[in-house]
Amino acid sequence: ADTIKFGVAGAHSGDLASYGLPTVNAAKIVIEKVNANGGINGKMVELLVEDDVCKPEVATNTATKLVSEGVNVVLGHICSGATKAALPIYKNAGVLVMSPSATNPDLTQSGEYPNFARTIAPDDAQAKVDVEFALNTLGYTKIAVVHDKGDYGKGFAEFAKKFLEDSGKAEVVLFEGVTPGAVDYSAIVQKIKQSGAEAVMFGGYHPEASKIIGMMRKKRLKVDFISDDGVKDNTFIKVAGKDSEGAYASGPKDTTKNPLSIQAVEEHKKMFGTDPGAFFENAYSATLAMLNAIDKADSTDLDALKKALQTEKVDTPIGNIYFDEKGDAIGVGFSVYQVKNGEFVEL
Amino acid sequence: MFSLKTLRTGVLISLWFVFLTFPLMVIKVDPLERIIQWRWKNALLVGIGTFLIYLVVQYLNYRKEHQPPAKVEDTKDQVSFIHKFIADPIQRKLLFGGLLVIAAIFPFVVSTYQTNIMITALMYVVLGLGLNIVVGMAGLLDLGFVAFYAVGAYSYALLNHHFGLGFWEVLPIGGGLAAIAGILLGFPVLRLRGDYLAIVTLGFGEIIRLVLENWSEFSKGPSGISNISRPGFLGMELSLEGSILYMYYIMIAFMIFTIFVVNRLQDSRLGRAWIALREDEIACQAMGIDKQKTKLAAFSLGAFWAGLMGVIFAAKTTFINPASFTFLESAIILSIVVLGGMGSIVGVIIGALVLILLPEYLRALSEYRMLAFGAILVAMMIFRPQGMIATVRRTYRFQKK
Amino acid sequence: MLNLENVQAGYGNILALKNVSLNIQEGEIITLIGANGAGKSTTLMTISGVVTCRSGKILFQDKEIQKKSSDDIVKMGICQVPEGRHIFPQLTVKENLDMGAFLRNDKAEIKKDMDYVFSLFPILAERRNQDGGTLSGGEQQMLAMSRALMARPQLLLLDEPSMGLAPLVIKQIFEIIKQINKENNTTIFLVEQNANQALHIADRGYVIENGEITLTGPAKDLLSNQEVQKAYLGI
Amino acid sequence: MSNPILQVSGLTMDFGGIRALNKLDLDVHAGEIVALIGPNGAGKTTFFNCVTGIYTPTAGDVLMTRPGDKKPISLKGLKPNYVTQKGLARTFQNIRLFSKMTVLENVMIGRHCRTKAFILGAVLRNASTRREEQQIAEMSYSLLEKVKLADLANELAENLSYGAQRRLEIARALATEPHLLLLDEPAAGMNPQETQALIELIREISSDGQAILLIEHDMKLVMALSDRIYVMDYGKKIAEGNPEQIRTNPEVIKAYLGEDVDA
Amino acid sequence: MDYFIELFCSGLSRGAIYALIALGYTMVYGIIGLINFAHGEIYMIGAFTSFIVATVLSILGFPLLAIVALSGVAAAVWASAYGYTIEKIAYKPLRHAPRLSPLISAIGMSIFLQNYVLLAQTSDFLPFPELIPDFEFMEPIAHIVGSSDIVIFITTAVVMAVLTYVIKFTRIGKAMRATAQDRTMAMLVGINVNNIISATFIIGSALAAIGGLLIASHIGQINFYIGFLAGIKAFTAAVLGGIGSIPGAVLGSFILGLTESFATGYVSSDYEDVFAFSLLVLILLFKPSGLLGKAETQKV
Ligand SMILES: Nc1ncnc2c1ncn2[C@@H]1O[C@H](COP(=O)(O)OP(=O)(O)OP(=O)(O)O)[C@@H](O)[C@H]1O
Ligand SMILES: Nc1ncnc2c1ncn2[C@@H]1O[C@H](COP(=O)(O)OP(=O)(O)OP(=O)(O)O)[C@@H](O)[C@H]1O
Ligand SMILES: CC(C)C[C@H](N)C(=O)O
Ligand SMILES: [Mg+2]
Ligand SMILES: [Mg+2]
Repeated sequence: ADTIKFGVAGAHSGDLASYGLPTVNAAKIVIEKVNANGGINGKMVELLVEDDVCKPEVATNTATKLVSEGVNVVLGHICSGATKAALPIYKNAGVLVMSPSATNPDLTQSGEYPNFARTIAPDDAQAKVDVEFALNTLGYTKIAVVHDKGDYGKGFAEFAKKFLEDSGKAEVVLFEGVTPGAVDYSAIVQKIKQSGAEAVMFGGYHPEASKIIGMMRKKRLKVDFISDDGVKDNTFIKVAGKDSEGAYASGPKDTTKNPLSIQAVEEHKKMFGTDPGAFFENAYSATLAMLNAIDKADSTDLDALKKALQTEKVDTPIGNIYFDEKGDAIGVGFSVYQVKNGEFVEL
Repeated sequence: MFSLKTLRTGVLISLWFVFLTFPLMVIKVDPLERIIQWRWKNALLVGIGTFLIYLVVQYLNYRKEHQPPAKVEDTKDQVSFIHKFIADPIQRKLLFGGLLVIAAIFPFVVSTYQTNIMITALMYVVLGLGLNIVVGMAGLLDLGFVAFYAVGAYSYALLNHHFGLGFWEVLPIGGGLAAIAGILLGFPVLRLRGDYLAIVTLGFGEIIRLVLENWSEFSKGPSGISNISRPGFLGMELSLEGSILYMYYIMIAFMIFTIFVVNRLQDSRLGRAWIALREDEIACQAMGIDKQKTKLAAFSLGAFWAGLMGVIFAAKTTFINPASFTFLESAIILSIVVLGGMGSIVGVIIGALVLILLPEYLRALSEYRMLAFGAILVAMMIFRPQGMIATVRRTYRFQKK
Repeated sequence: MLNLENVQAGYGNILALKNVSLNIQEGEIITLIGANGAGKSTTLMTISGVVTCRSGKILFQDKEIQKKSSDDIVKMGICQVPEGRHIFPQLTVKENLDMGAFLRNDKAEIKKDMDYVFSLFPILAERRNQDGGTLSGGEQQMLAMSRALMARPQLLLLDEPSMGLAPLVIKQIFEIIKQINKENNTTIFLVEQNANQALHIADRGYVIENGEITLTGPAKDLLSNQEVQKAYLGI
Repeated sequence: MSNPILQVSGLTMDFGGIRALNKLDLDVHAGEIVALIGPNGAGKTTFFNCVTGIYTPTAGDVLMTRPGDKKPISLKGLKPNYVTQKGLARTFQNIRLFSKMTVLENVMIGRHCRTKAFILGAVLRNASTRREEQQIAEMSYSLLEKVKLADLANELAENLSYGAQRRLEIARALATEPHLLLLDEPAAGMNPQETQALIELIREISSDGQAILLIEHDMKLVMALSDRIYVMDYGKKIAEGNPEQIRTNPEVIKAYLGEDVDA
Repeated sequence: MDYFIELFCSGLSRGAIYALIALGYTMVYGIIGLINFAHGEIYMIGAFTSFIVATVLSILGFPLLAIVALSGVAAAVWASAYGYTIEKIAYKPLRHAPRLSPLISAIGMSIFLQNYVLLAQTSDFLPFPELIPDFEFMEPIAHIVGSSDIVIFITTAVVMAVLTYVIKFTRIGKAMRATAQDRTMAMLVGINVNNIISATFIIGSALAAIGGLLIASHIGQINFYIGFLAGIKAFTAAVLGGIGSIPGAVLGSFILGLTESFATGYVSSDYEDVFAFSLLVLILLFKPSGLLGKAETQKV
């Protein structure tokens, strides 16, 4: 082939589009830059963007379509469910898939998907970081665990609950899911209050997080809020405003100060006129990592690419990373942030 | 052709749309950076676009009005052309034979991707035919059809996961469980009419989905069930292409079976009772028809097909989670039935092919895909309010005595 | 007062009125008779603008009305008691009557008219707070008639007003028709299966067959016309 | 004398404050044509609705004795479809046909309660189902011949003229093989000629041994057909007798017929 | 007991939110018998419009009161314009079509509008400016009910009263009821049915827009998808209360809100919707035409 076919798959329409579209933008930015510099090993990179609406059944069609178009590597999919459904098809065709956002632990840990890698920490890893922080640094003994019933949020929450209970240091006083998109969360907030929790640990994304924290502050409930990297997003601070002050969220290390990260955000603003959305940096990094691997391996063969991913470190907005043999990124140190004066500050 | 007056109206309409879309299309704000972006170009685009669309519509109307007025019989013929065509046994055999041959060689002339989406389309044909029993024939507006689909899919996924049961073993179980679910839903809601029924079925669909989502111990919750086995062929494990091919033929067989059954039902004592029930419940009862039994039969049969397709669905994607069974799915299946032509088998088939293949072929439009899909849905309804193919009732011949 | 010139109208592919021309003078009672499905109701609906007039002209007081919307036609003073009664099922009897007077503003006069129709049909007065939909067939027919009277039309189109009524009431209905024609100078266009009685009170009549006017003349002539007698009077 | 086919006693029906039926007694014997007349709103249709299970009467009883039965069975409170199954069929004052079905299919629906095939039969189309279908179609067709609609068998019901629709309702009701046929204003909306044809049709049905109870405002039809007439007003029976007695009954004349009846 | 009261108030405020959308819904629903799936999108568009206008005005430095008033008016105007246009494009041509055809058209419209806003604006969540400030006198009970709850509650009550009055006693209200029950006859008594239907859409859409503004300000965020769930809930509430009944829509909304709130509080929010829908089924079993809906009077 005279071009490298770079697929991007994820939710680009429907209710989850806001998680998928930033990924497309990230790929566009990076690839435009790469092509402007003469491509990779003399080959131009061609972008193939396909929507899967985050539905497994559509994802299989999307994957078959990409494969039949001869895709070499795929950035995506966005949701773990869709990813799981699509992976066997890519595996069959020997295509490397790297997701910026699919966090289900099984994807890497089960060993079923050798062609998969990701630039985001799995649910359990994050839960561990958050739980340790809550217990050891903050010293809480009563924690309410709340999630958004989604794949990611509930996965995170279940691990958090397990780790909390296993630690024997704290009691999970509440474990419940809220309905995403519901117009009002005051009942669950009253329940949190009633439970006597000292902190809420939330698994899910920033829209729900900001609604819950907003409602807690409205109800004059002053308990701490600890969450995951679905929440560690500037949109959270924008939407929740002053209510977000003091909230904790885990995420990859100090990305905001990383020059690459600052640069990526600037590029997005230049090209699209807006701030980037969720998982933009993960997607940007994944694109860099995959292109780097192709460059170093000088091939798009799956085994060669995997080897390159595991050996060649690459500088990305989320840090200097490489991948373990299961596909999880190494070097994405995780830390906990707190919102201070309208900014996430690493603790 | 375009008089000054039409042009003036066109300009006015364009201006109206410019006004209408003004805040959303032209202004974009960033509340934190406190930036206002004025995208005047969009207003211009909307104006010109509307005007062009208006001209096209006018032109089409003009053509329609100035065509030599179709003779009364002519138009009637057109409506049921397909039905007329297949009414003749020889033509019918030819047509079906031809279609069968095309269906058989289809996967060998197109890519795996095309075959794959054709499988999906065929699944929706069967789903549409199933819902057609409930909505098209019996006239019960069901907005929660997807619940039965979910029952089938989870039956296979869970039985396969926990007990290693195979596709063919679970197929009847999945269908049966869905049918039972149909009866369970049917019982309490028999008294409800029209939109009251619609909302309860919608609720039922949501309840099933929410239970699957929340009852993690049972269904693995939102993270779903993966690695569901594909159907084995004589005990062999098939390659991916092989199993897609196999799946395709299974679906062809299924579709033929479904058409066969639904066709027979339509012209049976039960089928007539359904249609009568749809037309007038009171008269129906006065004719001695047991309303409850007849409705339950419709519900459970419709659900049965959905259950079967659920099993196939799980086997095809090898992964399922509750996100696949949302209200939108029910809405799409319902659209298939209505768009195709309520109660018409041919109509439902065409409706399913159009509605499922359309978004796939609209992929070229990338982010405008769903926008176009919505617009086309509206346009098709306006263009063919009765659905694409009208139903025809069976005619009988008798010797004059 | 009302002129139909070569009117064509229909439903979808069916052309129900092929070529209808007729005229009605102010103050007359005109009846239109014809077999089932001949196009009588369609004629009335076309005059009222509910069925679109595909070609030809309809003139009311020398103004073309075939392109006007139904409500404008009603505003000009043409009112109809449609076939099948069309009672608003969930409005009470009184509200149904109020709807008849929808375009009027003279409260006092409306009150008077309401008392008047109640005196015509006392059973309606008894049922005034009952939902229209639960009335008996004949009661609904009376209500439909009363509702049209509430509009005080200049031209009243009546589609089978005697259907489903008791013999005593039928007589009364025809009396009322004559009476409003005389007292209010309301012009009446009457469609009836009961051709005999209709022709007895009418000034002139038209016969419609398969969407075309085939015969017209003074009511007395039609009554004695042999073909009419055979086909419509059951003699 | 044997038990009457239909024996109604003390039938009462209240709608909120309105007593639409007030302790009504009525019976119909085999082979009879009985008419039920009365002013508008007297409660005639309500009477039909109570008998056929569409309303549940407030009080009173509805008994039916089928030919061959020793003891009467009560129809009170039965659902409409069971009433029909027991052998009581009706037509409606406001025509209620299945408008999107063909004329023949409308009649075939009437056969529903006398046949059995269900899902399995429909799908397998085994010999007995085929036989049953054949019989349904043939019997329905012969009923259409009886009501002179055979030529229109494959038309949609909604395309029929008014008079034809009324006749179709009768054929549909007959298809349920009733012991007693209830007709609610069968001649409404018909012209004199059609009414005449209807009179003959009803005679013919009656001469097949069918008992008939009818509601009608067309006195010509009532007087020509009825063996006996019940007259009701305000939910009560005010007179009962043969046509001659009724025609001359001053109370009936005052409440219903008017002075100079031309029937 | 405190907890009970807290949950009760939560339920009421949630109910009031549903009611604000359901009122417009039930009007449109009542008059053309259409489950107008695009109503939720009108609500969303109303919220978006008020978001844009309010932000522009606040950047230009207008005072809060002016911002609230102007963005409210703008939202109502544009939402009405959308409602009006949608009816003309997607529903009016289908007046004589089979009952389900407009339903599909509505679903198509809803998909179209969502993606239209997604493309014209953004897929992201946006912070909605706080248009309802915290009132000081509310401070002592702020932990139970907030200022925006009260404003929404009062708005709902006022709107319900006004609408009930309009429908029961005014000319246009009577015309609406007549049109809803028998369109042909409505024409024959001199009602301009097209205008009445348009008017209904305009009023319903304006209400949705007011709802959009208040609710978005209460929640503090919007995106293109907020109309969907809100629409479904409003639909449920409207049916629960009885189709076409104004007080019914409000009652239905409160019952729905309270059920969800108590289900969350005493059982688990995992199943709040399951409880809500189960209650719906239960109520409809005993009242097949909703709580305040008139039983279908169909005389045979
Ligand atoms: N809504 C409709 N759709 C289609 N065809 C119709 C419709 N209404 C009437 N027709 C047809 O138009 C023709 C004329 O019907 P119309 O109702 O005007 O007859 P009519 O003279 O009033 O008969 P009747 O005495 O039965 O009332 C008939 O052939 C009828 O089948
Ligand atoms: N569901 C109901 N609710 C309230 N009142 C009712 C209901 N049904 C009938 N009625 C009243 O009961 C009375 C009897 O009605 P019914 O229909 O039996 O009269 P009818 O004798 O058939 O009259 P017609 O000859 O006009 O058809 C009427 O006054 C009617 O208003
Ligand atoms: C975009 C999100 C819904 C993806 C989520 N992190 C997942 O694993 O599925
Ligand atoms: Mg007529
Ligand atoms: Mg009656």
